Amino acid sequence: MLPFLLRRLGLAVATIFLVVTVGFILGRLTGAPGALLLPDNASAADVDALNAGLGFDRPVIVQYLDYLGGLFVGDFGDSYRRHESALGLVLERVPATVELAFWAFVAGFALALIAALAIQLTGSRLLRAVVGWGGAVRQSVPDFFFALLLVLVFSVLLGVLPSLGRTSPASLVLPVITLATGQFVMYLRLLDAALSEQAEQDYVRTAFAQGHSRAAILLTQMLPNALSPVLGMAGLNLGGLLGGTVVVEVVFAWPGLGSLLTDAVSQRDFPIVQAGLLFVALMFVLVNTLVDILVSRIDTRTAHS
Amino acid sequence: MTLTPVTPAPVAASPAAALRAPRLRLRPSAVVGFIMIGLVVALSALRPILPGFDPMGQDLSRALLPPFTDPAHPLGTDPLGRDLFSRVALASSVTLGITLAIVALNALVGTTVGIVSGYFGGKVEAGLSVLSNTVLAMPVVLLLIAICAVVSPSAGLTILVVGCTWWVGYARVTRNITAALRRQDFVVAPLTQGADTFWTITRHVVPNVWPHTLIIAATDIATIVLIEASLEYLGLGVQPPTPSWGAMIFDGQKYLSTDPWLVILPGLVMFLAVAGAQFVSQQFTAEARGALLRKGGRR
Amino acid sequence: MTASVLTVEDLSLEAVSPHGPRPLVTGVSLDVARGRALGIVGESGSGKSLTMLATMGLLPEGVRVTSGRIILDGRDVTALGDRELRSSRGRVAAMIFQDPMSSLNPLRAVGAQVASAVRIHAPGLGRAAARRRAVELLESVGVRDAAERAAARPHQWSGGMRQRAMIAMAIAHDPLLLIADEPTTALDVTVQAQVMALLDEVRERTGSALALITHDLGLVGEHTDDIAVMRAGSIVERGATADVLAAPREEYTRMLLAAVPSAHEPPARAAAAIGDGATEAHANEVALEVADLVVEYPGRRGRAVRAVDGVSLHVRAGETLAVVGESGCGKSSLLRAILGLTPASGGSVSIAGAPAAAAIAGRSAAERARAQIVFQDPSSALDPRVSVAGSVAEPLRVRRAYRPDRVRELLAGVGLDPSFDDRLPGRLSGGQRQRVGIARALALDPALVLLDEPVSALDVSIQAQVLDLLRDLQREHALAYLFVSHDLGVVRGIADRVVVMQGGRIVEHGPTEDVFTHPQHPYTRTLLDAIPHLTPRKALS
Amino acid sequence: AGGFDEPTGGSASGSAQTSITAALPTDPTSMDPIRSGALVVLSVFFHTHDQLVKITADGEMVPKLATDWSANADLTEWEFTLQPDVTASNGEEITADDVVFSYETILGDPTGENYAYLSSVDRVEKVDDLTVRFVLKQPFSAFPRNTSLISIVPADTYQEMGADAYAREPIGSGPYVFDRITAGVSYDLVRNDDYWGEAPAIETISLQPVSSAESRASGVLSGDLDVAQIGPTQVSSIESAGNAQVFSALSNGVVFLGANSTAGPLQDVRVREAIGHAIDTEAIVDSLLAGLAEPAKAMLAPAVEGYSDYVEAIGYDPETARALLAEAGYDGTPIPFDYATDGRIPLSSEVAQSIQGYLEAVGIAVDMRGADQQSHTLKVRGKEMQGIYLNTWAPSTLDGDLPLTDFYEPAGNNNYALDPTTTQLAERQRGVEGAEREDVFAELLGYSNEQVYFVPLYVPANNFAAGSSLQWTPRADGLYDFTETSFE
Ligand SMILES: Nc1ncnc2c1ncn2[C@@H]1O[C@H](COP(=O)(O)OP(=O)(O)OP(=O)(O)O)[C@@H](O)[C@H]1O
Ligand SMILES: Nc1ncnc2c1ncn2[C@@H]1O[C@H](COP(=O)(O)OP(=O)(O)OP(=O)(O)O)[C@@H](O)[C@H]1O
Ligand SMILES: [Mg+2]
Ligand SMILES: [Mg+2]
Repeated sequence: MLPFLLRRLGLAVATIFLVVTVGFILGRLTGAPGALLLPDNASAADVDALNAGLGFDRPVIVQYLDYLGGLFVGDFGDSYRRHESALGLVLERVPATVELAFWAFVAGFALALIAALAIQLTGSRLLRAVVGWGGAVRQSVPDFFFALLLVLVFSVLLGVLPSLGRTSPASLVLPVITLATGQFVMYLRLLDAALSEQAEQDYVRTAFAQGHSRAAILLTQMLPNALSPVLGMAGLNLGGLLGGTVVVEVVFAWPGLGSLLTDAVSQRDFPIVQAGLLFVALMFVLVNTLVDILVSRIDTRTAHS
Repeated sequence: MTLTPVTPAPVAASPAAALRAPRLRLRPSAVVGFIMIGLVVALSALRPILPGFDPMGQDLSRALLPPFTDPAHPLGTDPLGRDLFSRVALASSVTLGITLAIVALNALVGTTVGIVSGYFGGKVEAGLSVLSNTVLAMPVVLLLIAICAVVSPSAGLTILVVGCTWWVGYARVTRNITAALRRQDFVVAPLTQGADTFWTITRHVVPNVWPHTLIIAATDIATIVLIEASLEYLGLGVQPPTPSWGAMIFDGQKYLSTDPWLVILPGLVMFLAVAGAQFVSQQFTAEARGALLRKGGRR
Repeated sequence: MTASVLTVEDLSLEAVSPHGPRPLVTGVSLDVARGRALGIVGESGSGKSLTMLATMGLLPEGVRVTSGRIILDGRDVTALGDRELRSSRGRVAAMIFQDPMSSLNPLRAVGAQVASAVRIHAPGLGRAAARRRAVELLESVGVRDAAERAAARPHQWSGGMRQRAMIAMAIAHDPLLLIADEPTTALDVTVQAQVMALLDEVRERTGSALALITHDLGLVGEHTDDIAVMRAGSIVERGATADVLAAPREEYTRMLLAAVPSAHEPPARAAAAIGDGATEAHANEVALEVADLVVEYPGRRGRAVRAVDGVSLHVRAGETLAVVGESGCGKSSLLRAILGLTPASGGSVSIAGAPAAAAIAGRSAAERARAQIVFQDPSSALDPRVSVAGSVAEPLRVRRAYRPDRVRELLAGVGLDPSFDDRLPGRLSGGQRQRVGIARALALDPALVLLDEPVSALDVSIQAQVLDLLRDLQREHALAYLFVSHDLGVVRGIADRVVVMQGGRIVEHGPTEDVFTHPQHPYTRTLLDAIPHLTPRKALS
Repeated sequence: AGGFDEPTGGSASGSAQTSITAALPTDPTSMDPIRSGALVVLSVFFHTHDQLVKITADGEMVPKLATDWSANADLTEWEFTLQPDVTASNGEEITADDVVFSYETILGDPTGENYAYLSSVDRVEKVDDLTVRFVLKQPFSAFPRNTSLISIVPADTYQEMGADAYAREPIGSGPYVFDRITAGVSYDLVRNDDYWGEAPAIETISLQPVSSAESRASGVLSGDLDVAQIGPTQVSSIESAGNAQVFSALSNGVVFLGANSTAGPLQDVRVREAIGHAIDTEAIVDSLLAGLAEPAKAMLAPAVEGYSDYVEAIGYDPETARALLAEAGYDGTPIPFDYATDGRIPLSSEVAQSIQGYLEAVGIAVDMRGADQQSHTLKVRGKEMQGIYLNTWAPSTLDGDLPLTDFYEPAGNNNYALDPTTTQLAERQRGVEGAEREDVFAELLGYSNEQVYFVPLYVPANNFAAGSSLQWTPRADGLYDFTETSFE
């Protein structure tokens, strides 16, 4: 176990190093932030002075080394705009992001699971068609648009749910629905395909020959076997959600990481960008490692010796 | 029967068999899918043939005409008084081209990475997983803003950038399938006959993997259309006044409450394409066979 | 009427295909009386498996009953509802499937699968108790260290062990009728004897009836009361086993009997091969030389499992070396290591005099083509998406030597007519798949062929045909065979020399006749004693 | 405000509502008024801090912390008399020292975000406890307006706490005090009952950043917001909704086309003039902007000090445009056209496309180059434009000085022409007052139109959706000041 963990750790460090490095390079390509920080009437000299004050006049390699040095001690510097610790600003957003990501993921996956199992159990082609069409419709409605429709119905017309903010558990409902239904289709199709393949396997016949019920075979045998390809995708999505979900955050004024990061990118607030990138990379590495471990536990065959 | 849980069972339509001419038997859902996609293709093909509809010609005095009110603009006009029918049609060809190119590139890169890491494992896999995670963690927005600071935006650039960054899903799924396939004797059999790895991968791994790639690709089309739209919003991709579905939907949202057809029309066409792709892709996957849990085997 | 457990009346099955229905089984009638054993023998692909699957209500997709009735324990299976079917499966009738490799859930621990078979009709049983019972069952079918091995997943078990697990599941509830579809195909004779004894013992204890599908007429002779001979979808001869074996009425049955290789007598033409001109020229060339080969698998907690433990052997051109030994003794591992598919962790392999790299990646294409393998598991050996002809054509394509007529020739050689060319492996019977595998291995005119149970799923007539083919090819091209089989009759018929393996080591080694007539090692003696006799010794009381 | 514990919302029944929830278009940055220079933050500071003067909703300059101000003859020294007995919410007295401290701190850091508003200031002096003197580097008639942007902090408290701590718990002397700051979510203020001035009617204010205009509109409709800025396309649907009202008022900004008159075909004034004549701003305003704007004649909005009625618009005249192009021998070389796809200018992508359409119609080829707002701004600030570009300028001081400096003086970001005439005129207006100053402005703006260094397009309206019972006058700059707001 220990060598395994060590190897994983090595990979994680490599990933994160690569992310922060590429992030740094890309950031520098987009230009210095000075002009965006000062009012329109600030002179070019003021802007240059500010950029110099932020260290942008040094050779890139020096800036990079300085930044790596800061990374080691967990110091990303202060946000250019908010004059606060960038890491602090990022961490401040984490609870909201995790909350949304977790529920959206659970709801989306659970919904897909229930639908896929129902399709297999009832053997109903009608149900599959209905769910399939519904999913296709949802897929072709952009999240942004779908969210606005939800708000229109549940906040404006019915007035039962808040349209924005993060003040009560009810605030979660609409953003979660938006995200969960968006992911539902992907999970459903992967699950349905994987389960259908399992249905044709010989071991299923063996199980039938023993007298097991369809439900039991489905739940205890086919499902675990069908999960591994789906889990890979799920881990990816969860990682993505944990990195923030810009559109939904914007529509529902949800104070998550996604909008913070996107704003920081466009405003060239590099300390936040870099702290955020580090966090997002960590999330991806963490989730994907967990998923890999899970998959290799379920399906020992996918593990390379 | 095989040991792989993820290999579609050999019975009935394998993709290759389904495509072989005389055996081709389309499922009803695939027929519907083909019709839907056909409509979209017809729409984009029709536009240049039908004269008199100009997707670019502005006339502010005829802005925001609702559909079916003016024979010169059968589907109405946009806020600049441009003909919506021809814009949707033009957008269809533009978007289809870009989307398909991106999805194809994604599928290619992702499936390649997935198969290579699933097949070889070890260091190769470790390296590729570092690469995947890096690509994943990198916000596409940052990437594009940075790239556009250096080169000027174009459709080709969008295709290249999105095509090279949105592939990790394919890689994940195909990696696991490949790793399982690798334990099957039929995958190693050609090696014993002198074939190289490339041979066995292309002939035995790829055909068993690509139906899964197809599922992801089909569901990804919608995502890519929307990503393309949000890039439009950053000033990337095809430049106005050339329309794309995504851009039309994004722009139309501002008029959602007063002139909803601005969103509904491109949305509808996009729905046709997205849903059509889903249904067609089902033709090639196990679920297409309707392989439901057998009722104890009796027919 | 004497209570019949199973009565099949005029059963017809057909396949639904794009080209319209294709009859598979026509007008089959069978009867298995309580406590009696019926042997079903016949040509590969004649519909034996399908008939029995229909009995369980488990026909595969694409096959349906067109007429007839199946009365199981007084009830018509074709009219039963889901729930009734379920309660009868595993209790009234239990089935041991032909293909043990895929019939187990690849992802679940074997023990857990057996335990769930135990619990299904004993819902009151606790988990722990079910697990204990599962271990007992596994032990009772001859799985050693069952308690420890129960946690492993099927791919960590050898083929024979998997088959034993299947049997353990089937006998969990002492069913009225046991349907065994080639239950011992993958088993060595000692285990086969154990398993058959076990089946007999279970039947004696519970009075259950047996429907035994097999190619081994010896088994039929020893363990069944009645026999049904099938060919091309119908039954050609039925009767008491003793009568039919002693005095077959049908031409086909006579042919079958004539084709049975015997392990008890030296083959008539064993020596004939030697002395042939072609062979002579190569007589001293060593086709395969294995020295001190060690194969290890990573085991639990980092401890390696030695599957092959210092094996040395050689095969000369034109010679057949048979490897026999109990299931799990490392035969398949040895073959895979020779090819480099599972790189050996020690020792050396040289093929046709040239040392070969441990891993296949280190061998040149020409080197690889020199040694070919017929995989033990015919289902995993064929790409489910590639047609029969495609599979056989592949090695030719690899070597850029593809000719359609060569493919046809190879397939005809193993008895597959052109109608098979376009079929996918899923639509083949077990024996048909195995033959495709053989044809593929021979495609490249290799110098050395590693045959891992190549005829285990073949009925004796086809088996004889295939063995003849192998012999002919050997004579023509001075082929060297490393032949793994648990069927000692086949071994005695084809092998020049025999090595006996046990626990990864070679325990005995010598010319075939010497080994068969003067076995040195006690294990070899046990093996030979376990061989079933074609002449019925004694029917079950 | 959420659905369960709805603290605010337009649904108040019976007695008049006393709390207001308003949406901010972007997340405010630091809550330290010394360091924070982004305009959106002023919507907070107008409530929590005092500035020397205040610009009212209709653009008038009125006393706030300063009761009175005057300049010396050459407009280089300004003296402000302060309100006596002003205390910050923590009791610290606000005197000339605090004013001097606030200004000096800003002036001490030329890279600070507020420095640019004070770049004309040489030094700040305390004359006595209630008098502060600003000594300028050169004459500046509109200087007091700039002080409306600078919030005064209690010097001792600020220094004691340090800037970072202060930003977390800011203390000012305004009519409201901070109740709770939840960055990115809400900035909650409660009425300061010890306020020295007139007590406002609203008791609590919650300012919440909501970046999507669509969400702001639906937030008002659903009652989650009481007031929010919306885009021109949402106005009619809010109006027809029944439970909300719309406030529209012309803004202080001008949307214009800038031109790099030093490169390519644009070097020729006739080509630039043709561009000016090619665009039907009237139609854009009426149709695209639903009438929620007004065609601009000059580079200043009517609400802004310095606007002159006498400047002649360039005017829509496609025939002349074609003629001019022919005369100039324009050969169809595409002219790069940079614009932000969204951001400061509502519907900017549509506006850009319609301009493109108009230009194309007279035979000018354009090469569209959209970018996100920030990238566009960087290009503007880097003076990287190669052709024409869409831009806007809205001075929060409601005085023409800031934009015209930027348009016509050498350091200006939008000044590609570097015409000495404009420089001279722009400098001259600072040294004069009243009608004389207006004349200088008129001359400058007229000259600019003649040379077509810029094509003024339109003055957009600020549109707000609000609950139907809100009684409020929106400010021209779109910022919030709820001190005179109430509910029916
Ligand atoms: N799912 C299927 N669809 C169509 N045809 C099938 C299917 N399964 C088997 N067959 C065909 O039905 C025939 C009978 O098959 P069956 O498996 O019963 O043979 P068998 O007698 O058991 O042969 P073997 O001894 O080789 O196992 C064969 O010709 C086979 O090709
Ligand atoms: N991939 C593997 N991982 C771990 N152990 C394995 C693996 N493959 C085989 N083994 C173990 O190695 C031993 C030898 O297996 P092998 O398949 O070579 O047996 P065999 O002689 O071919 O048996 P059979 O006649 O039943 O096919 C067995 O104990 C088996 O459990
Ligand atoms: Mg069979
Ligand atoms: Mg074996």
